[in-house]
Amino acid sequence: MRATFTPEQREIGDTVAALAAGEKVRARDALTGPWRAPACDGLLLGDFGLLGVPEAAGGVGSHLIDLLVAVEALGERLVPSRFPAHAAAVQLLCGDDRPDPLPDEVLSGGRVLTCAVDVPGGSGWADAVSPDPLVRTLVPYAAQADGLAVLGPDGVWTAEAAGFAARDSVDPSVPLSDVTVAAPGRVSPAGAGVRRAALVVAAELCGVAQGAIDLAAEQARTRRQFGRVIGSFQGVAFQLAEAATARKAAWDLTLYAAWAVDTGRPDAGIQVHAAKAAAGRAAVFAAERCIQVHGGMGITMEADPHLFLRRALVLDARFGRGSWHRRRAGELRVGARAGAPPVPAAAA
Amino acid sequence: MRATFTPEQREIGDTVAALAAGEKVRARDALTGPWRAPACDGLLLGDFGLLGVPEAAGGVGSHLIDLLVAVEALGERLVPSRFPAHAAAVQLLCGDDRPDPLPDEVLSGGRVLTCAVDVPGGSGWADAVSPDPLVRTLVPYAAQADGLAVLGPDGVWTAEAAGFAARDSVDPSVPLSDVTVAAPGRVSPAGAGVRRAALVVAAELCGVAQGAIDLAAEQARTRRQFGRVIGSFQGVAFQLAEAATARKAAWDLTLYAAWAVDTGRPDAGIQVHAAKAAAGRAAVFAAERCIQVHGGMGITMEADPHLFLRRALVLDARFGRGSWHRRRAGELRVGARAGAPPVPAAAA
Amino acid sequence: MDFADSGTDLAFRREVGDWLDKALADVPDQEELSQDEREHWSRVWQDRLCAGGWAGLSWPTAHGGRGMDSLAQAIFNEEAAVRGAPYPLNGVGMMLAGPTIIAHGTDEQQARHLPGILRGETYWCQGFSEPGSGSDLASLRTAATRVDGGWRVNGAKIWTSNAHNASKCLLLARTDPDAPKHRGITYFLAPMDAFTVRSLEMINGDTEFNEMFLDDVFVPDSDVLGGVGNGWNVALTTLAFERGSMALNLWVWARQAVDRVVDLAVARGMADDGAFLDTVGALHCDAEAVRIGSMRMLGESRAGGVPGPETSALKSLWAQVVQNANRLAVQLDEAGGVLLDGDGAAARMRRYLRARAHTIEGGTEEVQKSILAERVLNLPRSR
Amino acid sequence: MDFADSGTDLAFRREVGDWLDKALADVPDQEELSQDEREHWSRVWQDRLCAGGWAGLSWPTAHGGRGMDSLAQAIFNEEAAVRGAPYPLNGVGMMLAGPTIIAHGTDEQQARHLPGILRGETYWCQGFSEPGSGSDLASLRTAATRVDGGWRVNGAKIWTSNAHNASKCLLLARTDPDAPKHRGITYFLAPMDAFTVRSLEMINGDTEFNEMFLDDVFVPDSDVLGGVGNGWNVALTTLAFERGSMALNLWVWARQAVDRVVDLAVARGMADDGAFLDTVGALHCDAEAVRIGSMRMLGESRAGGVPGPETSALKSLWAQVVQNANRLAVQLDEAGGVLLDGDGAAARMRRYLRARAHTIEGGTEEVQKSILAERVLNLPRSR
Repeated sequence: MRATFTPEQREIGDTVAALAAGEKVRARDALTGPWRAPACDGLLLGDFGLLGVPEAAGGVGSHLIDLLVAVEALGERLVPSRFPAHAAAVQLLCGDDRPDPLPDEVLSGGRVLTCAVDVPGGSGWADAVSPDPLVRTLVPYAAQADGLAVLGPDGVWTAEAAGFAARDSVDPSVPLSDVTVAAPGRVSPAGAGVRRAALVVAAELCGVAQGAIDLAAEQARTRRQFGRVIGSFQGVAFQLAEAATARKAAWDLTLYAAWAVDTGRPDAGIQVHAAKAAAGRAAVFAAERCIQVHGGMGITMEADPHLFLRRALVLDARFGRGSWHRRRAGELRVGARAGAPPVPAAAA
Repeated sequence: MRATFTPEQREIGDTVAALAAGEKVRARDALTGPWRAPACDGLLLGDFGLLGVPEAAGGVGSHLIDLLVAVEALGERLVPSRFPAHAAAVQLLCGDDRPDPLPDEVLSGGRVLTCAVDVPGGSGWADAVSPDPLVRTLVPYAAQADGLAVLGPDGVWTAEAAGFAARDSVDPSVPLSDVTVAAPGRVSPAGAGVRRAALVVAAELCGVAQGAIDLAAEQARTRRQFGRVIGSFQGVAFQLAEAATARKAAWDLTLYAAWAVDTGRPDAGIQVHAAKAAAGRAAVFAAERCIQVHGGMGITMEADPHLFLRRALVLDARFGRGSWHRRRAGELRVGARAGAPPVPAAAA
Repeated sequence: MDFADSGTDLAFRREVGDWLDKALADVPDQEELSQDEREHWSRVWQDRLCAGGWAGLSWPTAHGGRGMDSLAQAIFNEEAAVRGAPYPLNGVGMMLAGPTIIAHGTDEQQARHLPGILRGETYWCQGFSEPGSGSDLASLRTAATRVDGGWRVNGAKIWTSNAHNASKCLLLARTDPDAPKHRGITYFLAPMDAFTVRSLEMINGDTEFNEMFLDDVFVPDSDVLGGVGNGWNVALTTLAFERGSMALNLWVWARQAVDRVVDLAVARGMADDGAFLDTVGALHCDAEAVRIGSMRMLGESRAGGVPGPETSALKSLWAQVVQNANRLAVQLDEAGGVLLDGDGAAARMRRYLRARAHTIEGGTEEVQKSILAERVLNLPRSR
Repeated sequence: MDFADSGTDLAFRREVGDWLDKALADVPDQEELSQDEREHWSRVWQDRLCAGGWAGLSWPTAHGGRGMDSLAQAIFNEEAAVRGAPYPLNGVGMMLAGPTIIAHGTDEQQARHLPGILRGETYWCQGFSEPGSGSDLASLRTAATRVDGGWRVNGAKIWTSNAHNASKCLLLARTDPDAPKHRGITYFLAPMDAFTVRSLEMINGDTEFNEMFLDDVFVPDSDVLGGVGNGWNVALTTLAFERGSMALNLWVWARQAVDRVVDLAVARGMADDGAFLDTVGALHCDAEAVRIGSMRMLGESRAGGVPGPETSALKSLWAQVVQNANRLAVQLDEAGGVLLDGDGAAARMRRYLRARAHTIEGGTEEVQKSILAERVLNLPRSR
């Protein structure tokens, strides 16, 4: 057991964090204008496209965690890049039983994909039958992508949008659409693909949580009230400690779930649900606390905390809502105990 | 609307608080010996027996709130008196449709009653059919009472125990028994009796919450760590502020529910559920916080915080569990909206 | 303890209800309107209140009011809130400026300022908060320096509701920089002609608050209220009226927030889930506790007390229940509430985002807890 | 990042498991036992560990240990915890005293103290906490004054596990009352012959903790560890070992607490309720986060780091999940868990009450949050 990041993973994190920090196109820009591709968008799609792609799918042995580290770093800065949606689409197509590699143009970022997973009226990827089995909702960057990775009851397939309707997203830096896809010619078994893709969303949520905490801590270190910086009040400091604890839990769950999926562990399913649920909760909580710590400024459009909340809400809603994943984790945990041996005695 | 205590109610509260403060027999005594009647037991049973008893039941026009104020004061000091259980039994027999007054010996405290309401295996007063319709559990002071007020599906009746089995109560100052009662000769409609009685339990819970908060605040004002009294740390102070807020909410709900029951308001049912649920939650929360604020001493038998937790747990479990009451409040609230007009627009 | 309307109260409640039903007949559902349209109706509503004689409901008759007590005002507010009436555009004038001027003003000031409020001619705003002094109000730094015949004021104010409609401002400024921070403050009834007002966009898109910049603004001596250096005391009066005005209408919002989330769950077929029912049970408890606590607060203050620190418990409970109900509504919404063009989704998101401010405005959650700790629990100061 | 056992680790895990299965074959379910019986089995278990050569598992071979690393120790602890093994009665000796003496002791001290631990002859306890200094450990007031050949110690210690079984104490005392509070402390390896030990009854009826009273207790110079006045530094070493020893067995308790409440709900027919499922989902997340976080902590410290302040997040999560699961078990129990003679009810209540201490012992919840605020978030000190 070596539960530490590899040097390569640290380097990926540092590299993407530096890209994100230097990026000039911000999530805020989409509040007042249409979405624009950030400068790093092409670089990410082109140079990082093999991260997390299994060899069977055309990868070079990169672990899923490698990809999550990159996505987390983008989330911290709310970079409005298509890369996370594209990477999730790639992962969705990377299920265990994939018969052949993904096309080069996808892996090289020449053809940008996005995910079409969530069904109108549903909460998760298996809890509702769409009235129209070829309609998906909450599809990010649909107008800015070249194709879709679609999840259906029988598996996954790649499609172009037969039609789409742009929706009004609470986070305009992640344009969302309802999409109608053509009926698939061939459907591949989803296998672990849906789990892999869900973890990409979880990783971005962990990044959003971290970014909100960092922003809140900066405010707490500098804002003065009653003659002291407000971070010296436990009433403020402890809120952020709770947010940091929730974020750490979510990130650890996400990393472990990725390892469990990558290595085909039998508990991979419940761990993915746990990760997505915990990451959504941590991000929304951190963003709400970030607003609170900013006081009056926190509820203004001109301060940044609400940008974290918007992104957190959208990601929590996508790829199965957080509340659905939590319920599923509970159901699976209960199911696992049916017929299980009794808990051995422990002294406490 | 004069939503204030009457002078009489203030006087009742002060009188009982003084009795409680002067009482030498404490809840703690029952940790090391059998339950003993506190000195004030007889006085309470004798002199306060008409509190809250409607005129139709032989009372003199005292409001239910008069009784609750007295019981709350006993709860604050954890006085191990039979009075609250007796008073609840009297209230249980005081439903709207009571055809004749209660016997003088009951109202004068000469014959001490207790309540037999909770059904083994159930959570609330209507959610389970006992395998034996004449068995009740969680009956307080059964061995120390002269008779029982019993609640059944068809109404209430007075009975003597045909048999009882003393149970091992987590709060030995409230001995609990399983009781088998004789089949009733005559059953009176319960009417509002069960609601009235439940509020007696809620009022004692509010007292327990207040007592735990007072004890915790005293500790927070005197214990020093890191060169300051710990109450000056918001991490400590805010816990107690939350407990005080929850306790105030529970007490306000209890008082209002009593008024609603006394005046036959249509919302009396949901308000009683709300009061019992909120009071149980407030008391357990306050007692847990009281332990926490006491640090290491809080987890020792020799400090008092655990006594509040024990009482809170027993009262929360009795007369329908807090969790059952909360669920019922939710169900009734949802039911009330079925077919209700839409919420009018408000600007916020 | 009696929570029922007296016969008189009931008759008044009916009178109010009848008037409101008629006066609101042509007023559309405010939830569906844009900010501009809501502001239009707020102005219309203010005019109707003034015309109907409700503006000075609890002002003494000597000052042109109807001389009724705080309960009558509360009944009026409650009945209006239950019906979803617009905010009156001059709430600050009716509820804060008028009563404060009546309490601390000279005859001349009363004669000059009060009639305009009753007639709906003069709109007021409250210039207390500053960018640097949020929770720590008394640390305000807007400075008034003595000049001939009055004061020259420089500084900035923030979180000013309705500043863009107001012509008069309840202005706090520091007139003695050397005095202890609560002593050097003076309270002005300032004309706003020379103020620069900039609207602040909130995270839900509304612009109900403003910043105000004061650059050598002249305020005459005749507009000092309650004496130079006595501003903190006068401000406490205003703040007490502000707390009092919360009574018996805050709870309406809490109840409506809970009802809305229940309606949504019923409509979406999710209302029979155990987790939802438990949550509604808890929300019901908190929302009702706000209502009952408000009645008790009003009862205590009518019995001669002043609203005590328990007010902070109500504020705190209220903020939580509204925040929790509004968050749950978004979570239960189709697509997690993030698609704003869905049926009712924009309004639900607007309410959720707006409610984030409830633990900040009117005294932050942290300040409310500090007040409870210090004044209810007698703990030492923690700030 | 790899969470799998290596081949070597896996082989070791199997070796440990085989040994444990045999060694535990006659050990009854500890949950069902009285405190006395549990203590009996703790002593038996300690003897078996010593006889089996597990007592110095991660001690260097030069000191009689097996020279394995912290991962091996963690694997052993985990496998033992999963099987519900008793606590070894000399955990303080094996996990804290031995490693601290190896780190700071002289050759003479090592030769004198270490073999007794490995052979199961000398039991140790930890005399750090005092009645007046709970979270503020460095404010301790037990005083050691210089006398001929050593020190005379007066004071009181509290929360000492196993003091009634121990003959040696890791004792902190103030040797220089005039020095700054972290400077004037010395660390002693004190013989306990002259200590007065009084057991403390906990709220769940157990007596796992003690008070110790020191009345002119003599400690020779040869039992000063790490130098006079250097006690705080030595204590930090012990505390780091204490944190490290939590790794990979705390999570087992959390998982078992969650499994127990699930089993109870299944048995009571309540496991399909939506509210229960949501709660279990949340408990699963927290319990698994403790497990995974523990692995990462161990991984970081094996990679050359020291367990960082994130440890506080794990401690905090762990305490919460165990408290919440144990409270829920009581609430789901028949009769709300308050009838202790019900099937399994006494054990459930004992666990619930015991868990209240989890946010107090080993650094209170408030201290953990302060550490996170100061050292992870770089906020200023708030205490």
